[in-house]
Amino acid sequence: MPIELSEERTRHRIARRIAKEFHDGDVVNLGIGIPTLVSDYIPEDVRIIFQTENGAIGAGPAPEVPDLRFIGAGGRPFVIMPGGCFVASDLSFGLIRGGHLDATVLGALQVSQDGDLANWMVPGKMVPGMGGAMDLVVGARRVIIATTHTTKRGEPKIVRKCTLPLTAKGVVKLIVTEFAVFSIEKGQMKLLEIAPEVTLEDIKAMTDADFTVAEPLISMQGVEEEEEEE
Amino acid sequence: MPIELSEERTRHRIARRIAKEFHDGDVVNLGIGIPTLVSDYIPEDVRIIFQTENGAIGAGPAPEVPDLRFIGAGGRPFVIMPGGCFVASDLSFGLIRGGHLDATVLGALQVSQDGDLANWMVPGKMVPGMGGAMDLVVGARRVIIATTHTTKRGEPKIVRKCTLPLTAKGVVKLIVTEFAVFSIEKGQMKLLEIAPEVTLEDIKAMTDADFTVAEPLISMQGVEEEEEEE
Amino acid sequence: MAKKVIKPVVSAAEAAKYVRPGMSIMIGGFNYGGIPYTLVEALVEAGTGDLTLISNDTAYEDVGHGKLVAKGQVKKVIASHVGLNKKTGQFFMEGKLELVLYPQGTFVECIRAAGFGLGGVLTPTGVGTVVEEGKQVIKINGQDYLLDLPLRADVAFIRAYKADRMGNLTYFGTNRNFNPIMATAADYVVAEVDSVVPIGELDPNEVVTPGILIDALVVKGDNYYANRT
Amino acid sequence: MAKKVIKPVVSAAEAAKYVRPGMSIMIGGFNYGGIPYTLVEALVEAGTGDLTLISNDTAYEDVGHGKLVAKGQVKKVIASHVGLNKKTGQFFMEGKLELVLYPQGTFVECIRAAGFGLGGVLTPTGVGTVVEEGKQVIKINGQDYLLDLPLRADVAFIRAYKADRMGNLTYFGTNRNFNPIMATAADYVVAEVDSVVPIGELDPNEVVTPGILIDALVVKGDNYYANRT
Repeated sequence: MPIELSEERTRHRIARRIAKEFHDGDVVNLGIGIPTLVSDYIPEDVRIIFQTENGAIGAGPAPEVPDLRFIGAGGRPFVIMPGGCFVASDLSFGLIRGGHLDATVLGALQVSQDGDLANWMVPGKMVPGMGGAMDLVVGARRVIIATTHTTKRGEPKIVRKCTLPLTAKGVVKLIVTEFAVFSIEKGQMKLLEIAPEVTLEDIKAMTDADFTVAEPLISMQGVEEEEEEE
Repeated sequence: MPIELSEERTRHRIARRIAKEFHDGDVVNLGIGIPTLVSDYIPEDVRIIFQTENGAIGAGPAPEVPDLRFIGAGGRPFVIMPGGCFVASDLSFGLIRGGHLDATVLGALQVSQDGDLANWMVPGKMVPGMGGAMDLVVGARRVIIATTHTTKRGEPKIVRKCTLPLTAKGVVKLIVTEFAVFSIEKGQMKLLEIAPEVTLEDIKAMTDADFTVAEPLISMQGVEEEEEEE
Repeated sequence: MAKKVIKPVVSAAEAAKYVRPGMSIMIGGFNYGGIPYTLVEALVEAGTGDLTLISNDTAYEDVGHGKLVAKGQVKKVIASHVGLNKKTGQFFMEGKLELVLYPQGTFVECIRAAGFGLGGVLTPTGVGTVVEEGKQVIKINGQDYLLDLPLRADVAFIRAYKADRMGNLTYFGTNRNFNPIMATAADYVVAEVDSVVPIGELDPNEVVTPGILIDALVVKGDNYYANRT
Repeated sequence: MAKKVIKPVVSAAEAAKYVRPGMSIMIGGFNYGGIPYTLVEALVEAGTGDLTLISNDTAYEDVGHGKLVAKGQVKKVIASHVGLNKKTGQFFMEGKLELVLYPQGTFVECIRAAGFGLGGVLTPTGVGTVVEEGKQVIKINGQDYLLDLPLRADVAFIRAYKADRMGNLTYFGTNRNFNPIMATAADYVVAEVDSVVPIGELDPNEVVTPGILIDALVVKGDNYYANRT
């Protein structure tokens, strides 16, 4: 792969693109890492309710003075939004498992072409635990994966079949990388958008999976805003 | 059976005797009918917390002005005691099923010598539904039955084996009638107390069950208070 | 798909239109308490029929959703106790009404299972009784448990105390009962409340039902019981 | 058997004595939030060992109950995420610590099942993953669910906001998390609170945990994190 974007640009491009997926009123849980950045790119006229699995509904931005009594799942303080509320963990996961979340955005180690997700465990390494991830991907109506297209060593992360231990089977609906956007419907992956730096051939080369190509295949949304900024 | 007490005396005798079973701090659910009367006989130095399955913890006496926003399971208004609180039905039954109630007091159609209880359904008659009874008798640490010794037609209600559909198996720990008090431990029924109007032979005649007799067999507690009053 | 952030405050008559013939409807309440009387009255007036009613009880024949039964709008009742409404028993005996009875703790837990995305409920309640009939019995650590399945509805009519425009709810007294649980287990949830307060007025620590579960709000009317509960 | 009506307000050191070597202990909290820091500190000082710790996470090695792990007081951890405490991973890798990991939603539901008298939990979470290993899979309406068993403890140390002397509790912010559920599932429950108010001061509609579940109260000390949470 000749093309390589800076880590900063990669992260923000993915977050910006995912932010376009939401509709007014959506209840969304953002995982740690790139997903956290998504909240920075929500259009002003779209009101998203951010849920954190430790019990906040309506989590807002970081406060000026940190208060550890209001923290997100990553441990970072936030301000509760007007009309927000706090619930205990059983109800929090009831909302998650019961289909009351419109979407969850999470990172991935691997995603398979039929929507299997591996994002919690690398065999041989110390296992930190799955936390709320397994519940989130099983329960949220829409699972959106935010991930670099390949590993740092250039290995495909979008694969025919996951080799790493699964978080869940057949749950992923959308994959957004710095170079492409794929949907997965009924076990069938489709390339929807492609970044300006790459060709369809490039995508094929760095994706170890079968996918169809949308017609028309459009340029990845949001990248033009990026150019404007810089 | 030559002896027959007035309905009023029967009901109050049973309630008064059961009230002696409680200890300071006990959390108790009282069923409708005779069990409701039990609260009138709790000694002043014993603080009982009355729970109602529709979500009150710390239900008190009837208010001067009825308010339907505070009602017991029988639909009757009460005053919430200081330090009381309200919970939703899932937690209310969690408390019941989870062993957080010290006792429940319920009526019976039949009780068997090994603690089976039938108190919700007479075949052929319209079934009103079991309400919370099945959960209460399975969950409370101690199930106390308040019942007349026989039916109005003189048939035994304490039997070898219930012929009516069960509410639960092997749950009853104490039976209090107007004439006797029986305990049931490890499937073995024992006569503990006997009313002054009857002999052991009378009890045997109106009880269709095997039971051992406590030594000493004492006179039913509370009956003497009754005499004093009248 | 998402519910509205700012909940519409509608009339009871309007809310009753969400209920169409043949639907299943959960209605909160226990005996007199916590019934969404104004909503129920509107549904009685609308005359919508062929309903499956999921409610702890069927109230009294002339009170609350007891009237739905008495007027013949209900084809099936799923409840824990129906003894106070004579019409429920009568119609059942006459074969005009299907009736499914649950132990009350199982009933609420089955609703919660539906709302919380669980596959069912494993309860010791009812083991060795007729309630066991037709149910899977699962032995866990030597004890038997009944497997009861989740209970879901098309619409839920619930009763709360205060709401803000984002649909957050608090409850009052024994009116709470099944209402917070039913709010989790229906496709469309309407809450009847004493009052709708501005956003930010409810303490976020005191909210019991998060607004994300609610579709619409109705302010209680001057129905006899609505006024008293 | 009954718990006291008026709860004793004890020192953290005194409460720590209820925990004896070999016991299982639930500790509330999620990351920094809602840990009963004062109670945990007292348990660290008491040095009680051989514990089974049931907690969502093991905090950080120098924070809260993370110290119990770091000091070697814990023989077994049951949790959903332990990645932030390096000692947990290290001791596990060295074979010094037994570790059982649950998906977080399953974890809390298993605790609730114990406290609510249910036989287990039927969840779709973890189906088709390593979490399935050793667990019964039950098919309900064509979908697979894992059967997870109840989780109970000898003692629970929880963190609440206000208490009255009857043990009724309210919570504040994201400190709530697992605390109200753990209050239901242990033989002996101690709540660390910001303040103890007179009976009657808490609105009965705003109480989250009924006092009948609580054995003793501890007022938070001036621990660094206790002061900040």
